[in-house]
Amino acid sequence: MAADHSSSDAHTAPTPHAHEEHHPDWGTYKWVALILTVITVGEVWIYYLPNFTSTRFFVPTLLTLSAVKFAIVVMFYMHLKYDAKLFRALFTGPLTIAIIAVISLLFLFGHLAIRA
Amino acid sequence: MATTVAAPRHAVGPARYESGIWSWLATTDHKRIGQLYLYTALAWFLIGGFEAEIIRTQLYGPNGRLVSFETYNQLFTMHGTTMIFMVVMPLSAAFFNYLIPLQIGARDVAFPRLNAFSYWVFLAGSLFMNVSWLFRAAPDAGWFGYAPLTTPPYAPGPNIDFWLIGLQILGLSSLAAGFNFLTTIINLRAPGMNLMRMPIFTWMSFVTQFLLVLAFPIITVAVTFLMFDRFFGTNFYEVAAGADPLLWQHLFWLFGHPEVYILILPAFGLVSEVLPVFSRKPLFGYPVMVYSGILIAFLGFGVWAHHMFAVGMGPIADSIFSITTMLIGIPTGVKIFNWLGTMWGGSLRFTTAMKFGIALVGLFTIGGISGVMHSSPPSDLQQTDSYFIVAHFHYVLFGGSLMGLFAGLYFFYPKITGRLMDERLGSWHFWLTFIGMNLTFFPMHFLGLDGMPRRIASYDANQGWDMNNHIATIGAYILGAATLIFFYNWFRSMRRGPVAGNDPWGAATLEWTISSPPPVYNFATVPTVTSRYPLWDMKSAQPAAAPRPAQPAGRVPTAEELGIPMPTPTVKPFVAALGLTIAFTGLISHKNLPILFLGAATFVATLYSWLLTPLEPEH
Amino acid sequence: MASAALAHSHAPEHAHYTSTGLNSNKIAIWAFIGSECFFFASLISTYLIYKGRSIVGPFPHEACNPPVCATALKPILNIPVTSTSTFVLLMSSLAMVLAHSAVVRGDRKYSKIWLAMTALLGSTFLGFQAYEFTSFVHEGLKITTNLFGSSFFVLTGFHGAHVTAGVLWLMTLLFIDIRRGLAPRDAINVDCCALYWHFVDVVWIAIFTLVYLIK
Amino acid sequence: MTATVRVRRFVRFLRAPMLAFALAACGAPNAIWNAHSEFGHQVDDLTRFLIYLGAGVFVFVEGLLLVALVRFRAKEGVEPVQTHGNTTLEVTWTAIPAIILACIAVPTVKTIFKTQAKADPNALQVEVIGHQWWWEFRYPQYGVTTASELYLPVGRTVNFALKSADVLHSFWIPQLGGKRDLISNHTNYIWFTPDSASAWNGFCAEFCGASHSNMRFRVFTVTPAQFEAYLAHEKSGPAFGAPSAAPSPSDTAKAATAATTAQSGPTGTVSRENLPRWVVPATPTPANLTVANVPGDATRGATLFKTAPCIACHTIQGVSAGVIGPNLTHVGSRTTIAGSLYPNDMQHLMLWIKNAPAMKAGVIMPAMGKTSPQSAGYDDQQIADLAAYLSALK
Repeated sequence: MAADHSSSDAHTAPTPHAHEEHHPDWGTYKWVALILTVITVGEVWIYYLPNFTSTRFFVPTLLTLSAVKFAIVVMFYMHLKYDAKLFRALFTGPLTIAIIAVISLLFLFGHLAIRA
Repeated sequence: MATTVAAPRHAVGPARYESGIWSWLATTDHKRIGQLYLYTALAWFLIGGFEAEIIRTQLYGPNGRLVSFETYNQLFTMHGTTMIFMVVMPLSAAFFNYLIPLQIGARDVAFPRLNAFSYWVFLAGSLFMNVSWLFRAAPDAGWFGYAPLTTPPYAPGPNIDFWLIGLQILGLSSLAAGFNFLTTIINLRAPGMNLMRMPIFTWMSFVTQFLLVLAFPIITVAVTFLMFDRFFGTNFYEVAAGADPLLWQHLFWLFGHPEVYILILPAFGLVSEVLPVFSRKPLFGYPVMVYSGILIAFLGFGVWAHHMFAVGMGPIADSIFSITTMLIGIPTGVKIFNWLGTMWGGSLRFTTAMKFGIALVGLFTIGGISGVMHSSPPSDLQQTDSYFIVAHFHYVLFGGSLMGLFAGLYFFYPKITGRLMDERLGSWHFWLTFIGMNLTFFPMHFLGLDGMPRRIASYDANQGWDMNNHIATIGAYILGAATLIFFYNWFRSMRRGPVAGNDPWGAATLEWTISSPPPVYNFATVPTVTSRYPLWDMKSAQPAAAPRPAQPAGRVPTAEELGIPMPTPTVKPFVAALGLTIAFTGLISHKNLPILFLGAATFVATLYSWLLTPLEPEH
Repeated sequence: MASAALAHSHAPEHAHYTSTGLNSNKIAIWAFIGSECFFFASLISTYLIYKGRSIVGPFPHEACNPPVCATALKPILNIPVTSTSTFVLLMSSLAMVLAHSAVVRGDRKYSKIWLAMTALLGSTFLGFQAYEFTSFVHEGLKITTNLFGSSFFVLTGFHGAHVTAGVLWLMTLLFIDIRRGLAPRDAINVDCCALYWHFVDVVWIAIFTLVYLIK
Repeated sequence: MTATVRVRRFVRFLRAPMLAFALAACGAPNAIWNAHSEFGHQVDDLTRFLIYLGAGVFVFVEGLLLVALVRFRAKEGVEPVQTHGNTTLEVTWTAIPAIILACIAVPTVKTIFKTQAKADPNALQVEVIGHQWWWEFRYPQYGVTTASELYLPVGRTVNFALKSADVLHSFWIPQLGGKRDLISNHTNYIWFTPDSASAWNGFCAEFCGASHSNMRFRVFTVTPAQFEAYLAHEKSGPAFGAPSAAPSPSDTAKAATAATTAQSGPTGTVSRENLPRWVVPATPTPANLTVANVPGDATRGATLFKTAPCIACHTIQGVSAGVIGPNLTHVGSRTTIAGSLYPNDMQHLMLWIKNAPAMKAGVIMPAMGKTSPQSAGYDDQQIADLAAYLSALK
């Protein structure tokens, strides 16, 4: 994780002022909000499709959709897309390890069918 | 480079500090907080050591009956908990506090008041857990408190409550400190000190902070579950409700293994500072040392289940965790070889600090080797929960962490106190520790291979364990004696020790450019760094071999004179920590809501007034 | 400009010179968020591990009939209600970013409006959660009932606690804004609050899918 | 040839010097390197391999260290060359450990899968149930339940199903195999084949509360014939009262077990005489706990037992059906009591009945005797009768 920070050093330190300019504006924000709403509606909608929820595509679809929402909020509302690389490292590093940990825990407890 | 050094005037004895209890309660100075951590940890070291002596006395011969079995279980539980959370971690924290700002050329940490808060919370937590002794209800389920032994049906008393709440409080302290030092190291480095110019101790501390802030939330959750089970009747570990005891084990070790590296990496850092100075050679393969540290930390999150090879996770999981564990052996080995490389071809001066540093290299190797033996599940099946494991982790934590921390204590004592520690007594301390340590823990390898289970309050005769237990106990007494010599030396040298001057060792990093002890503002002018070893660049090729005579008495200018804005002293962190503790006390005393709310209110109110007051007087 | 913002920012803040040129509070907040990932990861994995392991009902998605349960119990989760509250929380994030850019613009009027709006939406979400919890208890799911009850209430409860903290933070900023006004130089503090708020939002995005939608 | 074979060859080759190491373990009846099952041997071979590898690394590293310490002591006026590193070297000492670890990984994984494979289907099934703080053993194929003393036939694979009645425990017989944890709401398995007849110590290896250290058990590996006799006897009701049945199997057993270290009684059970000393408990009894030395009457004891609180917790076939404590149907034929903490003789039995809590920390069994003249409870005569009855339950 820490290694990533060397990059943040190479990166020419921007002043907070510079950030503010990079911040997206109302135009972006409303589109983001719209997309988020649409995806949420979509998620709930497929929840009510009995002949879809029974298929093995149901869970992956939901996971993808929420992953997309997650990413959008992080990139635009938390303006990680525009901000210093350091912040990206501080967030994505731990997030990745955490996700790996969750997955391996589910394996170990036999939820992902690695052992009966 | 002249700008690197403060005005070349040096204090004899301590620079001007205000004294008195209040000045300590209200301090936000990282150097004072560092010392608070240091002395608190040393006090707990005495207590934890005393617990160990009782344990060894009970086990001297078969069927020992010095203490009751219940008391024995409390003793080994508290010995482990104390040594890990109240000795090794805070001793490391003492060095983080004292050294990091000095090493990176900063005037203080990023959040001085949060720093004070961390200390007071730590003090509260450690006291909280040990108060249990007064109620004859000390925690008694082992330092990793496996459920369901800790759940209400099997632990009705308050013992486990003390343990849980104590851990929770200590965890908060570590987390707060973690964020603080992360920010400090990222953001307060002196101009020119890029990451690859950072002193190696600061680097290892940096890695440790990541482990802290990522691992502690996990134990916080695991402990919270157990608290809820005990206080509000939830079912997280309630066997009757179908709970799975392995949940606790996985969460605990998911924290617990990174915790192992939290305990060892700072010591590695200290030794990596000490060895080069007394070899008069730069650290061998600095970049590799840095990357191996990062790698160890990263892999540290992927090996936790090797503590659980006996629970029957199945062959696939066993194999995976076995291999990841072996992988972690590689960067660790690299560190050992790089230390050897540092000494190789050097000009070694065997000061006490150096001796302890070398001891770490030699003894940690043994712990590492037995560690590799455990990484193989079939072999581990015979060794886990036996005395072989006890031997292993004492070689890692005593032979590793503590040796490194002692090296650091002797090395930085002059910087902290302005005087040198007595080398002759130091030598006695070292040799007795070294001999006692090996006498105590090496026979435990044999005890384990001879089938002696861990955590037994007493064993039967004719098991073939008597001789090795005799030796181990005698070793423990020698260790006790060594420790007393250390404390005597420590306090004696404060008055009698020769005056150190700025740089008694001929070291290379920024902290040695300023007076000992440093002025409250550390650096009169913030230094500009152009290399990894600024002092060696500044000085003639010959680093000073022997401690230099102290410079003629002069006065270090005060912050006011230099016009350096200093934080206003405040007791708010102390009060906030107090409120927090009161709240938790309310929780343990039969969920006494008034006390709970009183504490919480105090905490929140203080926090507000703290956050809404600027750190320094407006200018 | 930067140093000015720092010198006057009303938060524990020391750095006069910073090596990255970034604000220390913001670095700390991001580190905190990284650490929170592990906090919620542990809570969520516990919920998932115990999914379907409860001995007695009520259950999240399946009905529970005798003899397993004394009386027939219908699935506990109320998707329409939670979808609405999810939408509310998403919108609060929109309000939050608008509040932030208003502060950056130095627009006193809208900074107050949007801060208030964010806090309001946050409280609405909490209202929904309070309703949800009470109705669950009435339908027979308490925190002590079964593994599902324990892991569900503790997971969502801790998220709720985070939202509550966020609302308090927002109201504090609003209070400061009303009292002395938030100048562009305070934007960084609003930014920190916003980061926290959005993080709490993304956590809910994960919870909503993993707990409520996946059967 | 497979890696494990290679490992074995290597180990055989090293066996001789291994004696030196074994000397440290002389008079060590629980030493893991005196393995007596195929499981034990597989683990043992791997462990020895690791020990030797470790020893090699140890000598190499500490050797280098010592050389450095001697060769590079500070000399006046000698200024060391300021080297900052050496890529070739560093790559080398990254690669070599990696190779060594690979050599460990291969046999490790092989052994994992071999030792955790499914047990032989017609193996002897034994159900092990851990209680705070004693062991219950069941032979489901024979409908036999016993406690604290485990009989196993030599040469037959035993498949253990490990369960816990309360907290976590861990099943460990150092010289036969182990460890495997007993985990609440789980069933764990471990199997091995004892290869010689003797008496072994078993321990609980997972901390399980106040008397964790007192949670021991004995294992007697006996000839198949004696094992059959043992099971036949265990299945039959309590010997007391019934005409002492000496079924034919036991005679064959008697003949057969002459070979075994512990001599067999007519019942196929191991007699208390000339047991190896490491399975004879030497636990001291509390100084302030005594019983009058009065002879007990088993018949009186039997009548007393039927009305005593004992029946609530203990099973005696045809007498009582308690399940909280150990099954006492054949308690008289056991060599130890109280979780292999005390020898099974009149005096210890009486002390135990009189005041168990004083003899074993945290034990659930209450004090049955008068602890003070005024207090309720049985007098020493009654206790002697009960003890006599229990001892008669051969």
